[in-house]
Amino acid sequence: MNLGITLVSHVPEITKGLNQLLKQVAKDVPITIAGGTNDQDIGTSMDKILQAFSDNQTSEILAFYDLGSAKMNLELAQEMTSKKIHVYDVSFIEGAYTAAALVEAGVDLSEIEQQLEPLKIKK
Amino acid sequence: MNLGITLVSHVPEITKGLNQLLKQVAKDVPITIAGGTNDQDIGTSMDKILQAFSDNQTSEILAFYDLGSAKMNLELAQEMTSKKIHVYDVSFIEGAYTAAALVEAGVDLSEIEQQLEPLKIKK
Amino acid sequence: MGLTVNNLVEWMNNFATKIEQNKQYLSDLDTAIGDGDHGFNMSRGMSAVSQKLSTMPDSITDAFKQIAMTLISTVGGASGPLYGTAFLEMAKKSSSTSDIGELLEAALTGIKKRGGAVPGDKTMVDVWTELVPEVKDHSLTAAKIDEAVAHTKEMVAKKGRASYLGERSKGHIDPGSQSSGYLFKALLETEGIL
Amino acid sequence: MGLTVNNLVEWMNNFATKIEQNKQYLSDLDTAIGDGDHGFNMSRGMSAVSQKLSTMPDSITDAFKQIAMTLISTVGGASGPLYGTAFLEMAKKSSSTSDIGELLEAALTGIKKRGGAVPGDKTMVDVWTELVPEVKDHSLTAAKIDEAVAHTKEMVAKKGRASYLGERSKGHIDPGSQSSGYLFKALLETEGIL
Ligand SMILES: Nc1ncnc2c1ncn2[C@@H]1O[C@H](COP(=O)(O)OP(=O)(O)O)[C@@H](O)[C@H]1O
Ligand SMILES: Nc1ncnc2c1ncn2[C@@H]1O[C@H](COP(=O)(O)OP(=O)(O)O)[C@@H](O)[C@H]1O
Ligand SMILES: [Mg+2]
Ligand SMILES: [Mg+2]
Ligand SMILES: [Mg+2]
Ligand SMILES: [Mg+2]
Repeated sequence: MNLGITLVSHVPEITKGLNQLLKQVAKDVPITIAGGTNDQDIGTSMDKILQAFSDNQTSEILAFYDLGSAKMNLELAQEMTSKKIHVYDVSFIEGAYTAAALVEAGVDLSEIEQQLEPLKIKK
Repeated sequence: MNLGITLVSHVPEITKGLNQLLKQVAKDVPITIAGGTNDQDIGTSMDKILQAFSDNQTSEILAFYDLGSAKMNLELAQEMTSKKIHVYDVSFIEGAYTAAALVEAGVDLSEIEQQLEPLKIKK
Repeated sequence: MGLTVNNLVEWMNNFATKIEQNKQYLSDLDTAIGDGDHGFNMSRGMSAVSQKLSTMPDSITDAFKQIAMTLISTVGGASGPLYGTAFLEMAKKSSSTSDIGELLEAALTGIKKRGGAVPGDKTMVDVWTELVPEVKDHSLTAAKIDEAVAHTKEMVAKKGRASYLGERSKGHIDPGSQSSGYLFKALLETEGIL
Repeated sequence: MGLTVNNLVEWMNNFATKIEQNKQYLSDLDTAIGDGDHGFNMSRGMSAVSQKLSTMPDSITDAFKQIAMTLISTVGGASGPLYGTAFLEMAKKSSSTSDIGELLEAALTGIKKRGGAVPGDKTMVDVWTELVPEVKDHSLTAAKIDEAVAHTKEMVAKKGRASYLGERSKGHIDPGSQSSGYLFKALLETEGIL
């Protein structure tokens, strides 16, 4: 796999649960998660996101997030890592699920992005 | 509150985490959850959904789900309860969050449904 | 002779055996284009059904209802509500007829309504749509069942988990179609129903 | 005199005090149209900043960087990356100027880029957009700050959590605008910077 996935949510349990859901259909895809604040409260953490990027075995990562404020920390982390990060404004669970299934199937990035297109929403 | 919310996910942790996220903005909204199969595996359970409907203090419920197969169990449960259930084909987390915030603000159903409209996706 | 409680139970036990024997294969099919659990789901469901039917039901209607509720409660995946709805519709229909063709037709209508799939979407609906008319025409054969299942291979999934793969779902048999194939095979093998 | 490490630290400590005194009010504003944590978020962030600045930084640039990184790491909500970006941009800009108007202008550009909000979206961008020109014109007053904050009351939120409420976000002051008001008040009260 040359593509990995990072999941960012305000709630630690959501990222853990979503990781389980994705692992079912994408057991070989490197998935790393960043849920909650540094104190495990509800919120997001740039540090945790950066850690999730660096823990991911790949150097090109598809990133998904739940609510708008997570995106800001994601983009801050994106500016601070040397890895290639793609952030998608799509339905969080459904988008991450779609991407994971397609990465597992060996589909290339442009085709994945095409399939994510209809899942775009205002976030 | 005369409107409640039921969350249905394939993974117990996702419903628990999402419940936490919604409670932050909708502390007075009755939210009940049905996550995973009867054996706590990944999947959904009509029995759990029916239980979540009956545990909900309200008799009119907005229901949200993650992936397509959850919808079938939701609709089976819908046919078996006497409560009024509205099932939405919207982005799971973002849709449930939007609805919860609006129910908490006392917005009526038609206006809520209008705001959910742009969050509709193929599921 | 037609459908009786006895041969209905025999049909289900035969179906349960086929599922048991092929559960790894069904899950492997599901691994290719889904989440890899279809065989385990169906095996959990059908062994519960066999267990349930070990106490002989009072009537055909009663039997169908028990099968339906057991599948709905134990399967866990999409196939649970789908097969469950199929048997629930057969239970309803069985109050007015015991003709297996009519019963299966009601089941198919239920499956389509429950899942929203149409023929060509690469789901069990495809197999049922091809085979129910064969049952009604008394022309069902093992070869036709195999063919109907094989037809799903070249389809692109539009419903269910496989639909997330888009074009990539091509080239694999749909797992729910394969398990439905076993249901029809078991029916064919049960003397007296068709 | 202009901006120095000393008066910058004084400004921040004054801001931290205002946040501390008003944290419940800020969270109450956020309860009406958000998740009720803005005061607690900012209080966590600004007490960490005060703590950090208790060791005097070597330079203005260094101070801005420390403030930024501390806010980014401790706030937890949307206001973390937003204020963090503001101070990060001031850090960058401070290598070429120590003019507070120019620094705040760079900060505003950063906030807009980070959050994608434009004036009228009922976010802190509204307060900054009204007040940065006042700083540049040396015409900032407490009354103008209060007015800028109050202006957000009648707006409909287009960004941030309040935007999920649509029209219902009207009639409440935006919490991030209120905390930004405190930042500008603290600036106004710190002698020598403006
Ligand atoms: N919407 C649908 N309509 C009809 N059949 C469907 C639908 N969704 C899934 N299926 C059938 O269910 C099968 C998958 O069942 P299973 O693996 O047990 O459930 P899950 O996909 O939830 O893990 C598919 O192969 C397909 O035949
Ligand atoms: N996209 C954005 N652009 C500019 N400001 C924003 C944006 N989103 C939120 N804000 C500001 O952040 C404030 C909320 O901060 P806070 O409550 O700490 O974060 P959260 O909403 O994540 O809980 C809002 O009142 C608003 O002023
Ligand atoms: Mg499956
Ligand atoms: Mg499954
Ligand atoms: Mg908040
Ligand atoms: Mg928050």
